[in-house]
This record gives sequence, C-alpha cells and structure tokens, in this order.
Amino acid sequence: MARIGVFICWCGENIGRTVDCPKVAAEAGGFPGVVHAVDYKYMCSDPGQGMIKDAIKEKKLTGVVVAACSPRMHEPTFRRACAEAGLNPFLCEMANIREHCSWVHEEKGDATAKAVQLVRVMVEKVKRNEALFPIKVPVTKRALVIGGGIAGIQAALDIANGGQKVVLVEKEPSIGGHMAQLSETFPTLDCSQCILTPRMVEVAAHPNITLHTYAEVESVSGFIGNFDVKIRLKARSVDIKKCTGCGLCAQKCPQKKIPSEFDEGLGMRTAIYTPFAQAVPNKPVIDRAHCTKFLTGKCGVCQKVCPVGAVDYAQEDTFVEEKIGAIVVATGYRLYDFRNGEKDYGIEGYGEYGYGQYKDVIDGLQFERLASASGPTGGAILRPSDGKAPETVVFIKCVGSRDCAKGLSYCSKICCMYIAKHAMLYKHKVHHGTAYVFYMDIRAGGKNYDEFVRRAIEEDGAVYIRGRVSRIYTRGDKLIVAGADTLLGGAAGGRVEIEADMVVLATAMRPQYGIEALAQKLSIGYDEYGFLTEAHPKLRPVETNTAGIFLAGACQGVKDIPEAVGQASGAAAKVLGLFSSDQLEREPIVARVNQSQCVGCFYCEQVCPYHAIEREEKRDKAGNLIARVAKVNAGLCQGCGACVATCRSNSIDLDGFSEEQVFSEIGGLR
Amino acid sequence: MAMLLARKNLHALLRGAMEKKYRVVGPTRTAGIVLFAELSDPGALCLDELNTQNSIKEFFFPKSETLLTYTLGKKDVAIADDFAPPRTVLIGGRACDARSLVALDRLFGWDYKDKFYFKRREATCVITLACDRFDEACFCTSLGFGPRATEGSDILLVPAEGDAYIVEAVTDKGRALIAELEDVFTEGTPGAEKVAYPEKKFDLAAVKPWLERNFDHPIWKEEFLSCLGCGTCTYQCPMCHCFDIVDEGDIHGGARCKNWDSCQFALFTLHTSGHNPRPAQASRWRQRLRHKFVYYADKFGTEACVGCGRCIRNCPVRLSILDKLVLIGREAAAAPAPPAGAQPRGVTKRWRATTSIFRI
Amino acid sequence: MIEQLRQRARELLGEGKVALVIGHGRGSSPQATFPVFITKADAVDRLVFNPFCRNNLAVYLTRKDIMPKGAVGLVARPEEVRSVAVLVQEQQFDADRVVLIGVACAEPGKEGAACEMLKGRTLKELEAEVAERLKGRDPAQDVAARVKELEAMTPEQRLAFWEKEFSRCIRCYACRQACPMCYCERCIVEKNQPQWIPSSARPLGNYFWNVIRAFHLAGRCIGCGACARACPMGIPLDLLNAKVAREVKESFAYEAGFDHEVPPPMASFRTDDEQEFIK
Amino acid sequence: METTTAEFEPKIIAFLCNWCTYAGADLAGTSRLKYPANIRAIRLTCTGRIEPMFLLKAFQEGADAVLVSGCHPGDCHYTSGNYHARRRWTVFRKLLEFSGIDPRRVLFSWVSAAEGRKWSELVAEITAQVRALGPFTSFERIVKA
Repeated sequence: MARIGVFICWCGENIGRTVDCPKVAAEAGGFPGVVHAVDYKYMCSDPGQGMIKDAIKEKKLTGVVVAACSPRMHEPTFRRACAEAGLNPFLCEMANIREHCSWVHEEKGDATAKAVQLVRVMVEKVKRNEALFPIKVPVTKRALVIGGGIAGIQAALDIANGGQKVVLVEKEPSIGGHMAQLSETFPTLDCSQCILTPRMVEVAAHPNITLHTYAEVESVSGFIGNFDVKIRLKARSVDIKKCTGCGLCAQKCPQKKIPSEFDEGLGMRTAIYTPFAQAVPNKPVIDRAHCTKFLTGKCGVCQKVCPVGAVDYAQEDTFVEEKIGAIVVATGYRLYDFRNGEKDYGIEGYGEYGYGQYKDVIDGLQFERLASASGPTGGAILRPSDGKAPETVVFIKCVGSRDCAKGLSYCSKICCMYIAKHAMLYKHKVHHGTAYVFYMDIRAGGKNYDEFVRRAIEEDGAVYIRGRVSRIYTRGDKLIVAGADTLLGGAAGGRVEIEADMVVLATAMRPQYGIEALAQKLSIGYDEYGFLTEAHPKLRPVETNTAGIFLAGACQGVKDIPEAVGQASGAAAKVLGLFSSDQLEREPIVARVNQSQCVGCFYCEQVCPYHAIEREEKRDKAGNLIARVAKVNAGLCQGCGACVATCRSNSIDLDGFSEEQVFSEIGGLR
Repeated sequence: MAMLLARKNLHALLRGAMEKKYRVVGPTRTAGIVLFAELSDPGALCLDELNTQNSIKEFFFPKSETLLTYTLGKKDVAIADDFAPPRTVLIGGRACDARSLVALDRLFGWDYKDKFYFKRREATCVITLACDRFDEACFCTSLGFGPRATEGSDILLVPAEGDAYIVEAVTDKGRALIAELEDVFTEGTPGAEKVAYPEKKFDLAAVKPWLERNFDHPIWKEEFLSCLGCGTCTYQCPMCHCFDIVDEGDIHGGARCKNWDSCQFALFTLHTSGHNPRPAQASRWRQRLRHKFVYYADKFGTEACVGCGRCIRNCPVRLSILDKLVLIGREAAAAPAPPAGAQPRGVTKRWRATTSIFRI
Repeated sequence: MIEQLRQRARELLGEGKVALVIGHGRGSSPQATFPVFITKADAVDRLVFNPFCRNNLAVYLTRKDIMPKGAVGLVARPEEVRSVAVLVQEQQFDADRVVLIGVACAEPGKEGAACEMLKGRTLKELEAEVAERLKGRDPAQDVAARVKELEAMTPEQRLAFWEKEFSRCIRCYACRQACPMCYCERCIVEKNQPQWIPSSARPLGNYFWNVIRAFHLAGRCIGCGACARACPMGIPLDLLNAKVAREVKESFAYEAGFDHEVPPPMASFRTDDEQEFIK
Repeated sequence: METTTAEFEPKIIAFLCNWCTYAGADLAGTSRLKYPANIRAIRLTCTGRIEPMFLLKAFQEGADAVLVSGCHPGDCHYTSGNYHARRRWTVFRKLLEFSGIDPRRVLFSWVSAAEGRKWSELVAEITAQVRALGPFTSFERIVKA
C-alpha cells in the first residue's frame, strides 16, 4: 500500500496569503494513501527539508508530494532531500500551488479549492511513480572532426590539446579548406596562408590527431559516447607511407592542362598533383578522371620516375572503422553556382551576368586567387582573358543572396567585408584603377569592420553605388555593366552604365554539396538551404538535436573566419566536457517498449526526433523470424514521449510520465 | 374451443401490459435493423422479420451487468449491490429463443444460483410466436424440436387461419398474465395452424460422437480459415453465455461488471505467461463446436445450440455452423464410430490425402 | 475474366511462387460469396469473382495463424491493393511477400456489373493503376452525402445521434476484426493498465471505443467499408472513417493506400501544416 | 442552448508541455498576472506526448472544456513534438466535432515560456467562453448512463 507524505509550503506569505494551507493539509490527509500531511512556512528551508526527511524515515513514506512553487524551480531541491533520506528521488513530485495558484488567483476560497485538487492530482500521480535510476552510458574518448578547413582544424587542435584523441577526416587531398585559398583577410589584411599553414602543420604533427585526407565518412551508427564510424579512404594511387613528397612525379606528368580547383580554374595543374605548395599532407594524388594512364592505359611516367616506388595504379578505396565518442561537423561552405543555377534547389542562375560566357566575369574566390601571392599570377591582378591589368573593376554584391526571386533569401554576410577588401587590394596593386561596388546595403557589423569599409571608400577611393546590376554585355574588349544607382534621381532614372575590364561577383555562400546526405548519416537536421540545424538558435548554437554531435563553422550558417573559429572552440569545449568523465549520466525519463505487444508498424521510429527507436527481430526456437519490434535506445532517447502518443496499441510508455500516472492525474481532477 | 388472440389485438395486449406497469420488450425496427428492445408504445412492435438481430438473452443476461458499485474512501470501500429488475413482458421471441432460456436456466443454476439472471427470469413473462416461415439458416428441427415447441415460453402464440393466434398458456406465470389482461383474448374455434417447419439437415446423434473422436482432424485445418475472430456469432447467439467479470473504475471508485465474452477472441484463453492454448482461430472454432455439442451436452443433457441461425446470418464472412454440422454429419456417416474397444479408424480417405500448410 | 483469374492462380500455385491463394469462393448464391484459401493448383476452380465479392481479403495477410512461410497470392480488388499498400507502408510485411492478382468491378455491389482483371503486377504498378481508376470518382458518394447531413447538425444533435447509434454496440469487435488495418496484437481497448476505454458495452465505453478506433484509422483507412458491413448492429462506422479520411485529405493532401513508399501522414508533418484552430 | 448561469463555474482541464506553456504559466505567476481559477493543469513533457485519450478522459471526469498547449512551431524543445501534435489535433478535433463534441470545448494554443501575459489572457478568455457555453451536460449524460 502506498504511504504518501504531503508537505504544504506557505512560501512565507506568497502561498499562505491566498491559499489556506492548513486546510489543504487537512484535506490532503483525507486522500486515500496519504499517511502524513503537514504545512510549514518554508518547505525549501533547512528545517522544511528536515521535516520531509524525518517523515520519510519515521512514517516509512513510499512517496512524497511537496505542494509549493513550480517544479521547474525546486524539484531538484526536494528530490535531493528525498534521496538523502533514502527515498528514490523520482518518488517525489511537486504540486505547483504558487505560480499556478496563489500568485494568479485572488479569491481565497477558489485558490484553496484549486490547491486541494492540484495536490490530489500529484498524490494520485506519485502513488504510481516508480523508482528510477540515472542511466549510465560509457564514453569512448575519441572525437571525430568532419572537415579540415579552419573550423575543423581549430576544433581538432583544441580537443587534441585538451588531451583527447581526434580523428580528422577531410575529403580533399589536403586540409586547409577555403582559408588556404584566400589572399589576405579582413579587417587586418594579414596573409591568410601565413596564419593558417602553421596550424595545418600542427595538426599533422599532433600525437593526438589521426588525419585522414582524401577520405569521407561512409556511415555512422550508435549514439552519444558510442558512435561507430566507417571512413572511406579514397584511392590516392600513391602510397603515402612510401611517398616522400619530393614532387618529381608532378614535374614529369605530361598531362598539365587540368584546371586547378585550388586556383578556381584560373591556373592549371597536372594529373598527379598536390593541390598547393603548402598542402598537408604534402603527398600527391592521381586525378583518375584526367590521368592518361587511367584513361588510355598508356603513360605510367609518374610510376617510372618515382624514386621510392610509391605510385600504385591498382590501389582501391579502403575503409577504416573508428569507435568515436563525439562528432564535430565542420564541412564548411561553397559558393553559389550562379552560372548553372542551383536547379536542385529550384533556383535559376544569373545568366544575364555572363558568367562562363565572359572570362573576365569572376567570382570572389577567383579574385582571391588573383590577389594571392601563391596564385596563378603571383599576386598580380590581371584579367583572365588577356592577362592585362584591369583599369576598371566592378564588384557586384548580393549575387544569389537576399534575392527571394531567383536566389536565396538570406544574407551571406561576409561579402560586404570581402568586397571592401577586394576593392582595397585592387587599389593597392593597380593604383590608377577604379573600383566600383554595386551594393544593396553595407552590413559591416563586427569589430573594426565598419572602419575597414570606410577605409576602402575614403582612403582607397572605391566608388560605392547603391543599386543593382541588370545586365552585363560586351562592347569590344570591354564589359558593359548596366545597372541602376538608386541614389541618383533625375531624367536618367538612376540608370548607370560602366565600361569595365573585369567584374567580380560576390556570390552567395552555400553549404557544401552532399550536406544533406551527411546530415542523414548523422541523423541531424538541416534547413531548407542545407545548413545544419543547431539544437537551439540562441542557447545551444553549437549542439545538434542528436546528443554528442556538434557543429562548427559555415556548415551551420554563413560565418566569417573569427566566428567559425569561435564556434569550433565552442564545439571543442563541448567535446572536452563530454569526455571529462568515463560515463555519461542521463535523467532516466525515457520511453520503454512492451515488446510482447508491439506490432512493428514503426510509427514511433518515424516520429522520434532522436532516432532512438531501433528494430529488433524476434525469432522462434528454430530461428524463424516471428516479428520485428521496436526497442528504445535509452542512450539516445530524450524522453519527449512522441512515440508513446503515436503508438496505437499503447505498447510504449514513458517513465516518469506514464499512462497510469496521467490516467490517475486526470482522475484526480474529478 | 381454444383461447385466441386476434392479430389486431396484439397492440391491445401490449398496451394492457404497459398500463399494468410492465416493461414491454419486443422486436422493433431501429436504424434499418430489427432488434429486441423496450417498446415505447405498442406501435413500435415490428414482426416483419423472421428473426431479430439480437437474441432475447440480453434481457436475462445483459451485455454488461453491474454486479456492484464501489466507492473508495480513505481506508474503506463502500459497496452497493441492490438489484431489482423491472417486471417485463417479452413478446415476439421464437421457439428457438424460448428454448435457449431452459438451457440457460440449467447453466446459471446448476451450482451457484446466479441472482441477477434468476431475478430477471422471475420478473419476465415470455410470450413466444411460433414461426410461419423459415429461411436457409434455420435448423431447429435438426436439433430435435420445432418452431412451435413450448419449452421456455410462458405463453405460446401459434399463428392460425383467420388472422388470429392460438394462445397456449404454458406456465402459471403465463396464465396469470392472461388473467391480468383477459380482455384482449377471446374463446373460439381455431383455424388451421400456420406453422412452417424447416427440413432436417443433419443427424444430430452423429455429431457428438464424431466430435469426441476427432479432436485432431483435417477439418479443423481447412474449414475455418476465414474466421475473423470477432464475437458476432457468440454475441448474437441466444445460448452463448461466457462472461468476463471486470472491475471498471478509477481512483474514486467504480463498478464490477459481468460482461459478455467470446471464445472467438484471441485473448479469451491468453495466459498471463503469454502462452495461448488456443493459438489459432480454427482452434477457437473447434472449441465453439465442442462446447455446444459435447461439453454442454455432457453436463446438461442438451446442446448449447437452438438452431436460430443468427450466427450464420450475421457472420461477416458467411462461415456457417450449419454447413459445418452438415459436413460433420457426412463425415460421421462416411467413417462411423468403431465398436467399443476397437482402435479409432482415423480420418476418411478424402481428408487423409490433404496435407495442410496450416497449423492450428 | 474468371478464367484469367483462375489461370493466374493456377500458375502461381503450380510454379510454387505462392503457397496459398486467398480469393473469393462461390456461396449458395452469387451474392453469398465468401473468402477461400487455396493451396493446390487443381483447386483454383473454387475461385469466383463478381460484384458481390465485398470482403476485404487483405485482413488475412497479418493473421499469423494462417499465413504460410512463403509468399501468398491475393485476389486484389482496388480495396485490397490499397490495403496492402498501407500494410507494406506500415512494415507489416515486405511487398514481395504478397503476389497481387488485380481485379476490379465497374460497380461493386451492383448485379451484373462488369468485372475485369487489372493489368499491373507489382504493388507499385497496381497502386498507379488503381489511382488512375479512382481518379475523379468517389466510390462512396452515399457515405459522403450522409457525412454532409451529419455535419449540418448542431454538435448536440450529433452527440444524440451517435449516442443512439453506439447504444446498440455490443463490443463484438467485428468492425475491428474485419479491418485490415486493425492488426494490433493487443488492441488499446484490451489494455487495462490503465483502462482508458471501458470494456463494458455501455454508452461511455462505446463512445470512446468507436471514436478512438476512427482516430486510429486516420490516414490509414482506405474506405472499403468492411467495418460497417461487418457490424451486426448496423452502426454506420463508415461515416466516422469517411469524415476522418476527408479531413486528412483536405489538411494534408493525403489519401491512404496509393503509395506505400511515402511516410504516413500521422507519422510525419510539414512545418507549414494548417493551424488556424490553434490560438 | 447557451445558458449563462450565475453559479456555473466551468472546469477546464489543461495539458501543458513542460518547456513552453507550463513555463509560460509559471511566468504569469511570477508576474502576478491574475486569471480565473477554473483551469487545472497537468504537466507533460511535450505536446507530442499528449494522446487523444487524455482529452476524452478529461471529459469523462467532468471537464467542461479541455486545453492543449505547447511550444510555438519551430520552438519545440524536442524539435518536432508540436508538429506531430498539430497533425494529431487537426484530425482529432474534427473527429470530436463530428462525434458531437462542440469544438468550443476543445481548445489548443501555443504559449511560449515568455508569454505569461498571453497565458493569463487566454485563460480568462476561454473561461468566459466556456462559462457562456454552460455545463457539458450532454456528455455527462453519457458518462453517467
């Protein structure tokens, strides 16, 4: 039989003024199963908690109801007190007679009657509570970082420097990401590679980091602390253990006319190549799609010249499997493909800007390569068509961004800053040239950002035109940029036409190709644009809704370098926090399946936001499959109960908010 | 000379009963079907259908009978179990319906005397109508009685030429009711009885021995596959009497109810362990037949079937107990019972040739 | 047509592609057909098909006591095709477990109406074919009309209507047993910890049972009407189901049983689902 | 049909999600916003946990109206529980209406943890509305039969 203790708190005057607490205690004393009911000024005070502890021991209570403030306020307090007296903390419930009663009602009779009912509800609930025990989950102290751009590098280094193991997976032959492509960075104009490459080297040398480049995550299963990750190591055709990185193979490779991805097509590379001089690891791969040996079977020069015999045409993709405790996703961004449009997303391109048609219409990353000392022009701003220094350059912002009609509705955020930087760099290198910038707004919120833009305009003389460009066409070897200057009125209607030598489009930032597939492998959410979804936009911007998976950098939303680095360090801190003990302890509010009655429709699986429903096969003695039934992975379950309400046969229940409990609570309201 | 009730006086009879504060129950049309129900006025009586959808058993053994109600106090439980059924005239049942009452009397009274059943029985006067027609589901004659049998009735009305019923007072209760409502009856020379007898369709005597000998028989694996496992047959049956006693309530109190239950439900024999000794629908059908024609007969000397045909007319998949009894009759004729002491001969050739993929 | 049907059943059984064919068998009259279970190629002549074949045979596909280990052939009207689509969608068996023998009748229930074989073989083909056949046709117009009549009443009048209808319910569960979608091992009404739905055949329990059953069919009921036909007490259960199906269609643009590969509407959502009723 | 009885005080049973509406009601309390005492809340994890049977059971226990309230779309603590709930209630309230339960007795709202004022105003509004509807005697008839 239940032996319930009820403790009515006055909360000083807060409850006592409107609720007749002695009367509530007297009524509660008459409820079936209640063996002890008292009221007291401050239940949460030491003496108040002492009363509860004493009663638990003296009256051998099997459950406790504290009628006081909101359980969101003091439930932990009273549960702890119960635990200290030897009662399982989950056998304690609170009736909220302050926030939900005394503070919101004025008439004492009504408030007291309501308080009595609220106590009755919790008495009936607690009679059906069961002792629950925190769920312990072991933690594998090894993190996986997906993506070796600046965010991934930062996260990996922070975790590794925190003393934990890291596996870093990068799909390209080298880590470094887009930051390695940049010339200088705003607002300080320090050289991007100069600040990045030491960190890349640190990654490669770090004893706690295992680096897999030219590799992709094949599959992920498991849950927080216990992921099983399979990684595909794509066939490099080069044995990186043997390879010394001497570069002879690339020098001798006869296939030299392949547009370089690193140089955004402005420079050329060979079929066996390292993406750039400072690549980490500095070991080449063979681009099988362009290699003569792979295309025709003839050639084999690189194998012949390799002094250590590292070239291996027969190499195949291999797989490694890693036990992982936490995952940081840092897959970064790409630029909006405005030439082809993004048909998969139902977005048209900007054919009117002539990209692909006119060699001298380039995008922001191409400009970076032109301005970079390691770039195809050695840092000279020369136009791609004829290699001449452009006298007039037009920069167009918001190409694809902030364009609901044929682009993306969001602001790509970094363009205002990098276009200012581009204009500045251009002026520094082509002193007599003119830089025009078409803009919608200037968004330069950031430390020293607005000052930077002002410098571009005021010191370096960039001409900012507020308006949009409607069309670009050629006249002779010039590009005619036709647009509107909305600040100009008059008969011309603000129409402007600029004769330019080169046009730079600040195209929108997009998440990397394949992000949706990766998100599905990881069971994390993504928005309509493919950006990965954080657990809470304000308070949990680094976590995902899948416990143990964190986000860093532009995969979560548009970001500049300092923001990406900051989030990466945040993710690393989350991982280190998770790894700070050998076991995870979770509140035991989880769902449970009655497998003997489950019919395996798996609606529960479909409504579970955490992929906590697993399938289990039931077999008879002869090994024949009898049924497939659902099973809750308590490590993943967050206890929302969506599965319970979806189950037609009531074959799932939620600990702490069970069917029996709710049934009786409603009954308590008669 | 005999006592007669002119057909046009039927309503007067009912009105008389109502005036004497009887609850009057009879066939009435509701939402397109004809049911036994309390009649609000004599005009609601509907004798269009050969047989009603429900049987009369629910006026003696209701689908849910409250045995007691209880209220939970702090330390004690308050119980109320007063029971006083209304005085009732039940008109319009058939000879098969009435016969079911005799069999139910034995069931509910052989050991513990079921207070609720017998109080309702005592309070009810049963006026039965002999049948002037039958349909293909009727088989009372196969069970050894007929459409003008008097068993279980207090008064039997036999339709006769001349738009009148011949009134047979069967019991004292019936005679008392006739005395109470004497105005509506007349004395006269009866016309010829208009009673229709269905033909006999199987040999009842062969059924029980065959069932006793053939607990395992391919029939069970082949003939009952379509059964959906609903309770229609058993709930419409005037004889099926299985019930479940449930406490229905919540934290304040509740009621202990005696509710109909059905051997055709998968949960009927489910053990707490999870084991179910009747795991397949076919095994539940076998139980239904054996209960009706073996166990009940052994215990009470009569079959728990009155041939009313309701289970046949209402089965959603047209599984007919009559067809199966005819089949068993044929089987029994093809493989007669062995003389005492001999080894059973087993199943007939036709069945032996069948290897079934079904398990029961 | 019946010869084609039998020929396909004969082939399936003869070639060992299925261990069992479930179809309609001849009763005492053309109107009185009933489900038959055929395991031998030489017994296919027991199969018939006519406009009176109204039992939804898909109900047997989840009956563990009669399903053989191998594949099963099913004489499938549009109702069965759609039922199978829902059952496959709900993981009750793999699509290749059931070999559908598609049939259809121009006007089910009408004497002499023409019947024909469906062309599709796979579930996907048959789903498309059935969708095409049913396009623009409401096979249950009378039901829809009665739903409208009820909708025109006040809530009080409707409550009185259903109170009267449900008062006849004897809790025989013929509705549930005849329904292919009611495949739960243990129905909610048979759960007693807690007993949400009183099991006694009384007004409250009857109301809860019938309303919750209709809700449990949301986005799943294909409108075959088996429940209403099975009900021995003539309760118009099809009205409840038709109402729910219409709401699902109007709110989520979904009709059950035309595509087994999409998620069921009650286990999925759109962020822009309607919510004008939420304050 | 609609009667306003001076003595009639409706009983409204509310099912609230822990993270938004329950917290919003807490905020109404901390802000000392007054509202009628007719509402009785049962705290659950999420609107996604709330089953149709809870509503029916509430009517069985004499509720004159029921309220389900949780997080605004997109704000669910568990990401999507309220989206599933919204579909459930879209269908169930129509079914209840069709089965004879006045939709004015079956209420839904989104109230966030910050909307203490919305909560207090909502309770005042629905209490007045249900008071005007009068006691749910027609359902009581079924419960008692």
